[in-house]
Amino acid sequence: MRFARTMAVFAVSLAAVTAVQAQDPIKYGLGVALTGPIGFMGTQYTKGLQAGIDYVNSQGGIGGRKFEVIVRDTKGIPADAIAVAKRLIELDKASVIDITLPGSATLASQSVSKEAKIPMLGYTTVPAAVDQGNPYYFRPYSNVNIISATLAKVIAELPNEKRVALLASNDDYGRSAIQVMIDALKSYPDVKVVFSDYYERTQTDFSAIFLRMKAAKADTLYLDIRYPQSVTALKQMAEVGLKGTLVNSLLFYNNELAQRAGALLEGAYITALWAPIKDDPESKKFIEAFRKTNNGEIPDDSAAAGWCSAMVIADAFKRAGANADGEKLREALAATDILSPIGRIKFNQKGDAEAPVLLLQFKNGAYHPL
Amino acid sequence: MHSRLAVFGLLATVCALSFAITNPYFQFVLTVSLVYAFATLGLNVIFGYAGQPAFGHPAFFAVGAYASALLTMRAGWPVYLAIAAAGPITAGLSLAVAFTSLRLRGMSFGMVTIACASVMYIITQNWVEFTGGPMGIARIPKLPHITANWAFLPDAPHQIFVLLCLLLGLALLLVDRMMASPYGRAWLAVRENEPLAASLGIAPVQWKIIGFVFGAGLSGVGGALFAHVIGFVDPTQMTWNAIGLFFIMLIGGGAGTLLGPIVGALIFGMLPEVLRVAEIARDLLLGLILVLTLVLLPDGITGFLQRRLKRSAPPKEVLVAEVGPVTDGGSANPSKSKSIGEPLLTVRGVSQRFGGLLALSDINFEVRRGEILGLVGPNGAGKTTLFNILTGTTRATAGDVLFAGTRITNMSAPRVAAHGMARTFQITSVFPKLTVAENVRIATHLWSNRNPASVLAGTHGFRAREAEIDNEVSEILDLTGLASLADVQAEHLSYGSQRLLEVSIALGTRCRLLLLDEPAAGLNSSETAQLRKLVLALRDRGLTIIAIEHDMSFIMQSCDRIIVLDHGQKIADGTAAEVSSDARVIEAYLGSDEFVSA
Amino acid sequence: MLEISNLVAGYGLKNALQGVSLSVTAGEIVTLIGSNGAGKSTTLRAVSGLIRSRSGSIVFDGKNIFNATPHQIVDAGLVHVPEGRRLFGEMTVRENLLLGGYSRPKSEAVSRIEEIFASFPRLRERAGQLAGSMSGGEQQMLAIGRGLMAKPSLLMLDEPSLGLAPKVVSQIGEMVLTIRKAGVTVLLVEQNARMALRISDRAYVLKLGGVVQSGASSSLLDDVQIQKAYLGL
Amino acid sequence: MAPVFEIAIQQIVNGLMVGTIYALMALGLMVVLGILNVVNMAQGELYMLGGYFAYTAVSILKVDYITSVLLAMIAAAVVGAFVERVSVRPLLGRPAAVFLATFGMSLMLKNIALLIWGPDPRDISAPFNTTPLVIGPVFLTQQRIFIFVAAVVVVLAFAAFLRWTRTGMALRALSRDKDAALLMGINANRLYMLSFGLGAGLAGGAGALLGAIFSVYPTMGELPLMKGFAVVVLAGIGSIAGVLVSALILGVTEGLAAAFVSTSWIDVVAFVVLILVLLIYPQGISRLIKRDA
Repeated sequence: MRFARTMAVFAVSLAAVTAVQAQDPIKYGLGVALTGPIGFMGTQYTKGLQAGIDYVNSQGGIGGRKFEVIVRDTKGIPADAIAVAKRLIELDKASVIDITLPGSATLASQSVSKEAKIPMLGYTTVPAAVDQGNPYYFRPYSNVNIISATLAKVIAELPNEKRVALLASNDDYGRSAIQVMIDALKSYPDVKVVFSDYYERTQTDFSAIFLRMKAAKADTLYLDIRYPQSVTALKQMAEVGLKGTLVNSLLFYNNELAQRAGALLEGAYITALWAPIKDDPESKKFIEAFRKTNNGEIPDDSAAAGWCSAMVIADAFKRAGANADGEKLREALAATDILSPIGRIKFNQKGDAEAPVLLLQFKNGAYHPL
Repeated sequence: MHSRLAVFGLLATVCALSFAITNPYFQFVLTVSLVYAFATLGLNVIFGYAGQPAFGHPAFFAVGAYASALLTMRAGWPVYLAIAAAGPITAGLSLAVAFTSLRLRGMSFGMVTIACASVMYIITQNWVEFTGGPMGIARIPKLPHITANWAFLPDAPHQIFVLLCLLLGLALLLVDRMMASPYGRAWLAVRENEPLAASLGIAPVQWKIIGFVFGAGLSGVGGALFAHVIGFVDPTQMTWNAIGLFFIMLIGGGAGTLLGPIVGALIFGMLPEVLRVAEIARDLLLGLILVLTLVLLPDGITGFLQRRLKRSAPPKEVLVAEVGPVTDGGSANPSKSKSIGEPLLTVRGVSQRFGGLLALSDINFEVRRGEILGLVGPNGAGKTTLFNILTGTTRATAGDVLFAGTRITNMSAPRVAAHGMARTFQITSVFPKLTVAENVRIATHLWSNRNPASVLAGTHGFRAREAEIDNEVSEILDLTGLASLADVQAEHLSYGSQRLLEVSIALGTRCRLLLLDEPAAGLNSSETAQLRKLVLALRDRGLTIIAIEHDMSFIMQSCDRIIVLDHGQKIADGTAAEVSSDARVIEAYLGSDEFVSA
Repeated sequence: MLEISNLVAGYGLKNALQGVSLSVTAGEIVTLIGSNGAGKSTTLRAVSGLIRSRSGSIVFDGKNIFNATPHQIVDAGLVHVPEGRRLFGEMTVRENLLLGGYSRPKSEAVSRIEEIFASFPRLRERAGQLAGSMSGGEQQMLAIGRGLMAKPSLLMLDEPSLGLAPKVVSQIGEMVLTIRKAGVTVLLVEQNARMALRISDRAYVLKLGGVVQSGASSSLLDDVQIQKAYLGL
Repeated sequence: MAPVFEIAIQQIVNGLMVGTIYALMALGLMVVLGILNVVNMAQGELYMLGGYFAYTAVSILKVDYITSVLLAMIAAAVVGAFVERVSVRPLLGRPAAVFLATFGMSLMLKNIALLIWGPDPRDISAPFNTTPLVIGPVFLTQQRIFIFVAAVVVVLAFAAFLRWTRTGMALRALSRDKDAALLMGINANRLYMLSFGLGAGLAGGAGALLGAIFSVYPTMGELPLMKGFAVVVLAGIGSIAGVLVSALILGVTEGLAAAFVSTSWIDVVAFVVLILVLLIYPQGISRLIKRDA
């Protein structure tokens, strides 16, 4: 089952490589972590992007030209991502590249896009991604600053004693999430950060961390733990008797998590880039298109990011013309102003859309928007 | 010499090739492969030449990358200065790793180097303030142009390419020079045969550390170049994904050769990019290619090509030394030595206990300068154990050994060798993969010029000493009759010639006392006669010799004096005639008469 | 029973054996004598498959066992008790014996241990003791007993008297005769030539990897040639 | 009781449990190292496959959890024997080459797992009550107790196998003195394969046990492999008790480090302990490790 699906992705990418240039499509070069520890996120993003490109092509493409996605696996290794970016630009002749996941890969490959003057996307919420002095990089998603500011405000308004414990993954994303969170909380004098630490992606035992949080008398818990590690963590939290208001970023929005650890999640505040409970027309369009190409599967936030990337690029080409060069495309991208499932996308000076995040609360076994 | 030409030919070709390649992606892949070559070159020193399974060693590539990135970005150093500094910095860090890990040997050593690589990975991952943590370091300055207007190298990629080729050529010259010096010879010696190396004064651990650190320095420079070529460094460069690739490159190319690491880096460095056609099944193919290479090309691509090019390579026939000029040299006079002098070696009350077994019990004797002493006794009498104690291979349980006035009791083997004692081994012990001449050249280690500055600069003094070594090697080979086999690999020699080679190796140390452990065992009668002549000739040149031997005719005809050991005790000490008529000796050899048939 | 002809074998590129030919008939005790490095042990190691031979032939009980694997040779009923005994010192006497019967079904091996204990009562006393903690003579007894566990039709003993006191050496000699009485043919390699020649029927003298002399042991016993081979007198 | 002590006690208990899993990994590595004198770099992937096999057995074959662990051990053992046949036997006598060949196998197995099961983490659903038992300051769940007991049972069973069965004796004999073992009529190739299979079975069992608490994904074996190495080098070859003790020491040290230093540094603890021990007792460790390449 799974194998068939993977082979399908494999076949699609192979087909992409060998595709005849009959219709001379516009090439969208995607370098993404399909294998390695975060391969599953990269796979979701790729599916979302492909669904978006398929949708655009089904609407007739741009000026008669269709889009083609060239997918290359980076294993999530930055050095690999640099080689992929070079290859996508110089060999595959992509008009736009997208180096997605992890953030360090997006960071590393920006010099390639800058040198070749080829516009670039790349799904990451790490703040530094837009600070690389690369005018060709655009981020049509939200970022950690916005997420943290949202959560900091939630924390400040809680009736708790506001003794906050922070925990995030020991990688590019988690490191910046905690840093930014601490900064954001500084503007609320009655909030005290009593504990902060990082866990390993490979970590299996959280009980020491929770014991220390308990010893620090934390009552507000910011836990950035991804599913399914999050299920383990929530169970262990209950095991050691740690109680407190859960305040979380993107990672606790997950239907399977809700099913398996519902009771433990009760009352939690959660931010999400996007969630399928959104019922705006753009989201509906996205869900429908995605389910059509993916056997009825419900998309997640990574898939939504992929879809948005496709929409932003299609829109830019629509305005700049199908034959636009890198510079023209960059100008068109800078002038982007579209509606998407994650909201209005309009880039600032740094090329950051600073899209808003969704704030949800888990109550009575379901996610509710706030 | 041949391979050196091939290497520089290859580099020149690669350099020229860069002009044929215009696509920046291919240029990039080729450039990165060239940079990898520095690391494979460094890995080759410790893994290929010194033969140590330093599995974690490639992590030093990333260390060099971090060092140079931090120096340029935090301290504002110029790029080229930072690259130059990355070498010594990496070498310094590797020294700490070498000290902790090289106390172990073999696979355990390999595992500890992996542990050290993991520690470095975790430190770079977590020491965010210093290393940037998992985010890595972005926007590292690229290699700057040397000059804006090189008429023949107009664009930047070519300039950098030519520059890298030049630097790699320089690194190759460096390695080549080391390999043609006592350093390289010591590494090969440690790889080929540690106990023999130790008996020639080459302290194995010390030389492994030197190789480890030197290799790490080279890898560090490679890593620094890498940082400035791709402009980014992060901790994933220290994980197994990266480390494994370096081993594939080195082994696939051919470890232990000058050409192999370069060929491997160029071919296998590009392989992952070529395999992109397999997309997410890439590791499947990479693993498969790795296993197939190991099974089908045991000495890598270069080894395979060499065998294809000259089919003659391993001689089928076992080569035998011709009877050399020994007959003419010296007075092959079987009579007693004329000039037996003062005691050179004094053994006092030496005992050796292995568990409950008393292998040697209170052995006392003296050996005088210019004497040939025979040491005989049945199997298990303790003869070789005594040799091991004299040469520092085994520690005695009790007793004292004085050599030329110095107390050498329980000194390490290399230090005993430095005092002028050399030995051969009961089980033939040579450096099997090296030629006869190389075998003997290694043995000159103790009196070679090992000053690193002289070696690197190739000073007059160094070259003069190397010439002296060459002379001495050919002299020794003339003496032992191996001159015609000087360029044959030792493992291809006949057994008898290998025995002679062992003696030649011992002579290379310029020793005063030579211990021969069953030199005639397995030799036919003409070889034995030749050996006897050689031993007598050596005695006449002033060498003192102790020989363990079972071949009684050899002992009776060569030795001035004979000591008989049995069950760890000295049971006789005297001339051949005295010993052979001793009743205890005959009993020890033929067995007791007590047995009554049932 | 065992027919070796023109056997060439050695280590690395050296040929320690340069065409050894010898034969052993069922019920005999045959001994190989010769100086160190003559190729006695190498012959046994080549026969038992521990080293690969280059050329020649080895036929045992009508089967070609040239370069067969050691376990095939043991299965065929040819067992080699190596020089230096090579016991598993950290295992008990019983465990050593059990391993000796590895080629036999377990139940058979267990009952065979009782037979060995019956012939070597000393081993029964030491059954639970670690092999490495026994005296040299007892160790040799165990090594032979371990070899007999596989119910060999031909037992090859390499230097059983090595490092043993004279009194024990004579016990070993008696043991070899007892083994023969039990119907096991013996090929004996010995440095203690007198003992070996006294108990054996025939002998081969090896030198430099080849047989230089052979004949009835009694005729070789007082031969000057033998003295020469050993002492070079 | 002061909270510091409560955390310490809880972490010591947790460390003991983690230690038993390390012991399983280390025993598998040790048996291969002791008998073939090679390092099996694919051991981590056999651990990973154990997890996937248990997952597949539970979710597709619908067997119960304990059966799935046994099935996973058997299946992993079969894969281990295959790894031996393909990437070890042709290279015997070249330990460094075997090391790299098994590394190649590890790349392939990871990739194959990815192609079959996909990149998403999988969960093995195990039938355990999630309410923890509270004994003084210590919290324990049924599942953790089960893992601890199961791992200890497997270690003891393995020790008993080596100690009491004839095949176990043959394995020990082969690691002590290869020639003498061959003369007993022991088929070395078969035992080499068996030792790889056994090592793989142990790793597979560990993967199936832990996979039920934590998720199963293609790269999950990398860290346990490293921990296994550390334990093997610490313990030296030949002593199961030594491995168990070293593994427990390592587990507890890591647990305490997690409580009092930082969780992001705990993986360094294993290696720092290893290096410190080597610095202080280089002779002791070298003496324990009998055979070298």
